[in-house]
Amino acid sequence: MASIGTPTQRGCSGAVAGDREAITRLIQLQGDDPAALIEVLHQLQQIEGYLAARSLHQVARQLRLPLSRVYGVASFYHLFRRTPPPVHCCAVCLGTACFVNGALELLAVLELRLAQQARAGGWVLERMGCLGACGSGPVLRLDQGLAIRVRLAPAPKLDAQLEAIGLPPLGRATAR
Amino acid sequence: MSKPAPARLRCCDASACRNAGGLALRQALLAARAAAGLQPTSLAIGAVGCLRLCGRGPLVAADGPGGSRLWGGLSPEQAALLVAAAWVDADPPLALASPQASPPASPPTPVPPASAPLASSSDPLASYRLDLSHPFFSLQQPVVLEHCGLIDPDCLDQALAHGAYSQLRRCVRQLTPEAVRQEVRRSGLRGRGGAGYPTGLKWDTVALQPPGPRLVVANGDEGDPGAFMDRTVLESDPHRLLEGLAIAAWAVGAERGYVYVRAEYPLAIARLRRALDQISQRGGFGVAFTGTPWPLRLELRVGAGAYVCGEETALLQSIEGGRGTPRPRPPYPAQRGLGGAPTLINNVETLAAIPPILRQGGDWYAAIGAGNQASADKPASGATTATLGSRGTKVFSLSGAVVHTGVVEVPLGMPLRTVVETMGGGVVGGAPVKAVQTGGPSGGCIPAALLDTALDYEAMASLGSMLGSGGMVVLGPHTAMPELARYFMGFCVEESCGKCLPCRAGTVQLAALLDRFVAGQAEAADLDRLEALCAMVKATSLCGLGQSAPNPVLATLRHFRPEYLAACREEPRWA
Amino acid sequence: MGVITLSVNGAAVAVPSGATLLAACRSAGIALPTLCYLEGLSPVGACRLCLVELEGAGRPLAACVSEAAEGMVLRTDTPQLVNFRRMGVELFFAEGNHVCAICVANGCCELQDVAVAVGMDHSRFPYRYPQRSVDASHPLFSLDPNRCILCTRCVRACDELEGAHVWDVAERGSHCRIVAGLDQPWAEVEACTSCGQCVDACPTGALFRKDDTNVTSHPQRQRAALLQEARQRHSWRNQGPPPP
Amino acid sequence: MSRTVVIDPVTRLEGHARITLQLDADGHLVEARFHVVEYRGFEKFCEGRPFTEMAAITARICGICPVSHLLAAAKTGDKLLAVRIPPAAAKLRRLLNLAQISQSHALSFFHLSSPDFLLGWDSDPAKRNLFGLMATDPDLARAGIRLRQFGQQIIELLGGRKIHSTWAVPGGVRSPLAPAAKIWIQERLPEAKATVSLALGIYKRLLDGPLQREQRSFGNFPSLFMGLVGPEGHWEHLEGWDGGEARGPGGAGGSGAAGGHGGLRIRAADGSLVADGLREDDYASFLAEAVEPWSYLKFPYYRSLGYPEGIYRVGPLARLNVCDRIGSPWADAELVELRQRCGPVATSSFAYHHARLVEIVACLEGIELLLQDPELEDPHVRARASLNRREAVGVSEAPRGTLFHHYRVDDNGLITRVNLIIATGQNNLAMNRTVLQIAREFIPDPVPAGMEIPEPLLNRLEAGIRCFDPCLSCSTHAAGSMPLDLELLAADGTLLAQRRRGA
Repeated sequence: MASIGTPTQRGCSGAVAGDREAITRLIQLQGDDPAALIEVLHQLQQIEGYLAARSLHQVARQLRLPLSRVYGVASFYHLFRRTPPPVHCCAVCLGTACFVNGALELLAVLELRLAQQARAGGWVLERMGCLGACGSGPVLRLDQGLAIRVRLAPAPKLDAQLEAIGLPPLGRATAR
Repeated sequence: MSKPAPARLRCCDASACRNAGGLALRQALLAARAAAGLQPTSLAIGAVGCLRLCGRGPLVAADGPGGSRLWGGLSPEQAALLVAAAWVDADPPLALASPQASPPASPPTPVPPASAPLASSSDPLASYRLDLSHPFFSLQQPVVLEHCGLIDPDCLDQALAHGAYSQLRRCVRQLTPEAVRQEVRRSGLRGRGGAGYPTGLKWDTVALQPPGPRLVVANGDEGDPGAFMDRTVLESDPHRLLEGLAIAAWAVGAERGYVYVRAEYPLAIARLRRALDQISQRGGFGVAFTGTPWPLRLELRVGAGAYVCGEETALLQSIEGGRGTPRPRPPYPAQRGLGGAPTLINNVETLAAIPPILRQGGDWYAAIGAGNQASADKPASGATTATLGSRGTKVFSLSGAVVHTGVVEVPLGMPLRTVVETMGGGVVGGAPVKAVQTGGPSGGCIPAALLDTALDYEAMASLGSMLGSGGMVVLGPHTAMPELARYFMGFCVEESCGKCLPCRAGTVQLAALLDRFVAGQAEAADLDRLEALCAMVKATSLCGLGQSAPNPVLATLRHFRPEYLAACREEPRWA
Repeated sequence: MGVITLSVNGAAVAVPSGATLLAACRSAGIALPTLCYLEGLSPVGACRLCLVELEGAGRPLAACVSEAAEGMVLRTDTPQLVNFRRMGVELFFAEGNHVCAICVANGCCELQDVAVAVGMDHSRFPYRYPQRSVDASHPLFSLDPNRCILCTRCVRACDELEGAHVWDVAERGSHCRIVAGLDQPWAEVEACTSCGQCVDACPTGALFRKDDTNVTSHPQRQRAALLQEARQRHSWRNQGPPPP
Repeated sequence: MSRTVVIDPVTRLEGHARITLQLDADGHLVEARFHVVEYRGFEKFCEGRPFTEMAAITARICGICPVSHLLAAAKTGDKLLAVRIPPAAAKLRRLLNLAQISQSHALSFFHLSSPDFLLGWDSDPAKRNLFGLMATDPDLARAGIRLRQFGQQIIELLGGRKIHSTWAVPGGVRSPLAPAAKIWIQERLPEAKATVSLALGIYKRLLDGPLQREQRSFGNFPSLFMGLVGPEGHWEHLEGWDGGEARGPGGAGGSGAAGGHGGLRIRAADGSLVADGLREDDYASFLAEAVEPWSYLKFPYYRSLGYPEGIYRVGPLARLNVCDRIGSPWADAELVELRQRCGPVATSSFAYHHARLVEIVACLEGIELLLQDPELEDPHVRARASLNRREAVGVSEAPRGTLFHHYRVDDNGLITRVNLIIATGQNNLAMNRTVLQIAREFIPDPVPAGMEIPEPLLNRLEAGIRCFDPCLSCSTHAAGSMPLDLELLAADGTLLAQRRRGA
């Protein structure tokens, strides 16, 4: 069995959304078992990149669950998306170790930096619970990859570091 | 943890080292071996589980006739040197300097430039070399982690060669469930997930329920920020957990079970999946591993990002495919759990301690904590701090502002100072330790003055903290306590399931109150309000998350009250 | 069925075995406040207002979900409990937008009643003023989430009495809200039978009949118990006055 | 150097306001401004609410005329439902509005204004209030208080409470008239009539004597007047254009005049009809609202004459000026006398006081007539329907003048847009002009340098505003009590003198 959907698979939509038969099959593989709802949602998100209302409807119907129950579960867990994933995502780990090492300050810097990019439709900044990379904080997750020890530094140095790990270069408007 | 063997390079393949470039390094090592014309028979290069010093990853250990050596902070450029060093025997170890000796001279991070050692030293790997005799390693007593870092977590045969499933076989073939439970009771093992409930008693409760089906669940929803003990076990030795869970199933009469792992641990999930596949490929737990037709079936359930699912009734809801909202207890899951059946829920580390307990005996395990206490470095105070209730070892994840970050397994009862200062090397840059945060969002803060407190359940609780699941975050002088409390409260606001009022609405108000302290805009009345609301949320919340959400506030208030007072304005806002 | 005796606020009470602490308190004539509890629906212990102190127990117990046991010594009125309850009501008011003056349930609102009972005349905690919109899509009823206290009575009434399960809780923590179907306008959820059980179960003015305006709402909150009894035991307790 | 006099805050008003008097370089008074310094927010926060709640929400705008908002909101609701409400409901609503107008006018006359007339403009300001009146003429004061109580009691008997009742609902009213209530009202009517008769007698004597200067100089200028009239041109206080079946003060009036639809009528100072039979639905076509940077209160004007030439007045005097007759004997006789004193169209704002007393007579007679109508006790008082229109305008005559509620709703009946046009706003231009006129009458020209603002001047300027009995809290949005500030400003804006009266 393939690995389940995880945060690292965000945005890597393999199949065309709306492949009803693929969804039917994956639910059948779980034995049409209502208790497998979360597993089904994981796999659905892996296929479609997010949980579309139409797909949730299909899940509910096939698992014979009330619509509101399916929606309640899909919206309870932070890793389930109900909207298409952004093109690029930069997530800041806010685990304790990262916090102690300046993750909040880093987040503030990134908020300023990515404000422009978000408008351009490219990047979205997210906060994320502890990734468990506590030995190497602060940690950023950039799309699939992980950037470790992104320590706060004076602007030019930090900018260079952020650029080096794959964030878009600063636009002219934000340059001082 | 040294193990005499033919020349072998063990590459840490746990997620911390992977994140630091471990995979590329291993590829480079394989290429270097090929380039050097060596065969796998003369130099084995393999992935293993966690080598402990996560902050210095990627880590590689070499085993040879002369013993074991360890390097950290490596990059693929060092591959050829490592292959050479592993193949020939090498010099005495050097690099992991003891902080007492020369703290600021060579801070372990950032990683030193690759060119420096080549130019200056006769051993070009000298600056990467880590000292295995350093207390960080030498004071560890691996029980749960005994095979962690030695075996390839993806390889069942290696696990079997190290004795995996031998205790399960012995249990099923030779021991009655009662005999197994008795051994667990004798060990004095308590739940390692934080609550510290006696494991044997829990097993008995499930086993002694009226006849009918029972279930077992391994709780791998390790959500405390700053905690990665269970992840270490799952990524390094998944069969160890499965064996412990299977033994638990035998001991309580269950034939079905679940391993619930948080989705944020993709590597652990992949390895558990593979481990379960390996077992089913060989015919399941029954015939293949015990030689009996025992029909035990274990399944993996993956969370989806909800801290509250670490609470056992919420976890059950989640396994059943629902919202992870806790329900009132009693009835406890041991009485009524999955599908109404008695359900045993144990934390991953707890279950991973079971095979060695059965192998060595409960008395052996029980002697670990107590024995350490009797021969402690500080006998005068140690003798009074009885650890009757805290036996065996505990895995801690050490992180934050500490020099050596990583995973340590030490006997319970060890003074906190030993872990933080002797093993962890104190705060980066030689600054004094301000406090140690233990137990995550439900735990507390131990100020530097109390660092001599023993790491046991009762001593920690008496300080208003808790041993917790084992996350240990060291705080340096620049961390402001109201900010820390606000950080944890923000975490609880995010993670509250929203079912009961005090947790749903109370944490929001507490966070807002703490905001005023963080901003230096608080009034004296806010402090009263803060304490009153903390008391209310703590006493009236439905589950452990809400009940412990005020702990970081109360603990920091208890030990660092002046910081809160300093954040109060002198004049009330509406004078 | 056996009988259990216990002490509530110093008075001895006898209840059938299996009874809850709430039943024990009420049979002792003590009006323990409740919001999420509704007779006829399964209890959830979520509002934490019916907390009682049990001698020897570490923390207060929610009376609606705790079973009575022989010899228990309960207190319902300690200064600490009184304080906690009042704080709880303050938190309810601060987390939503409760404007009694314009509310359909003004005068027949259980939250209002509890506020009066615990003497809450203002909240010490700042109001959060959440942004929530009204769902008035259903031809007969409306949902105003501003007045919702997330007691989930509607969810349970719809699921347990009517079997339609139109409602459930979505999101998490302070973002929790009641949703119909896949977070759809109520009228679009075909499962709804328009039976009105949810409206009758609602303790506040969050669910109301569209005809109702300020202070005209008269929800039949005892219906849940009557219907549950009728469905499970085929026993009917008829309501209302006899015909002339 | 030019200067400005500022009165801040203006007292004995419902709301908070400030008056500035602007002088030019030669010390001549060039402008008077009545600043309403409260913020108006109701229209915004009604958005997203069910239209059925509008009555309850808008009734909470203030405690003075909740009934007027309640009725306007309920009537707008009737139109959204597209129902014609049951006859009993229409009559009960009329009863409610008559009670409201009479109690509000009683408050204005006895509590707020009569101390000036009876105790004198220059009397001790500390005693120039209702309590001073109680000391001087306890019988009159008590009668005035009881007259107001009479109106309030009717409101409570109908709606369950004196203030903020939400008894009127879209489609009708919540409950029919209780027989006991009817009896109570009938028993108290004679006393109420006696009180208003007494007050009229006193007031007319004062008009013949000490109040002549005020009658002449308090906002006496030509302008338009607007108000509702019945299908036959009767005095009307509730029904808009073809709005219902009940007509005339007691509902007994017109079903006669061919093509008579009632509606809004606008009359000029010369007596000519500027417009008649206007539909409230079309208010935007004949009314417009100007905005000035120095006040939160908008400045409505009659659109075809432009701003500020389209100045018009609403309220008791306007209603009496626009109608042909009232329709009940005593009130009609009083109307004739008022017109004899002031001409066919009374243009002095001071005559608002007189008009209020005449309207109380009309209300009491109207109540008496309604109580004789057996249909009043019909238990069918509410028409039920679902939403049938997306937009509606409701109108009623509040004590202070015409009140418009204009709602737009979405398909589910949730409010998407609200516009409220309040009587006080419509009198805004007139109030400013009144202040200027009083200032010119009572301040020496040019204003002497270093002039202190004497208390009697302050009082007269306030009294000019009080002619309109303005209620600023609903025309804006109250966030405090009701003080007034007066400032005298030089041409360059420097403050020359200031007088402030606390709440």
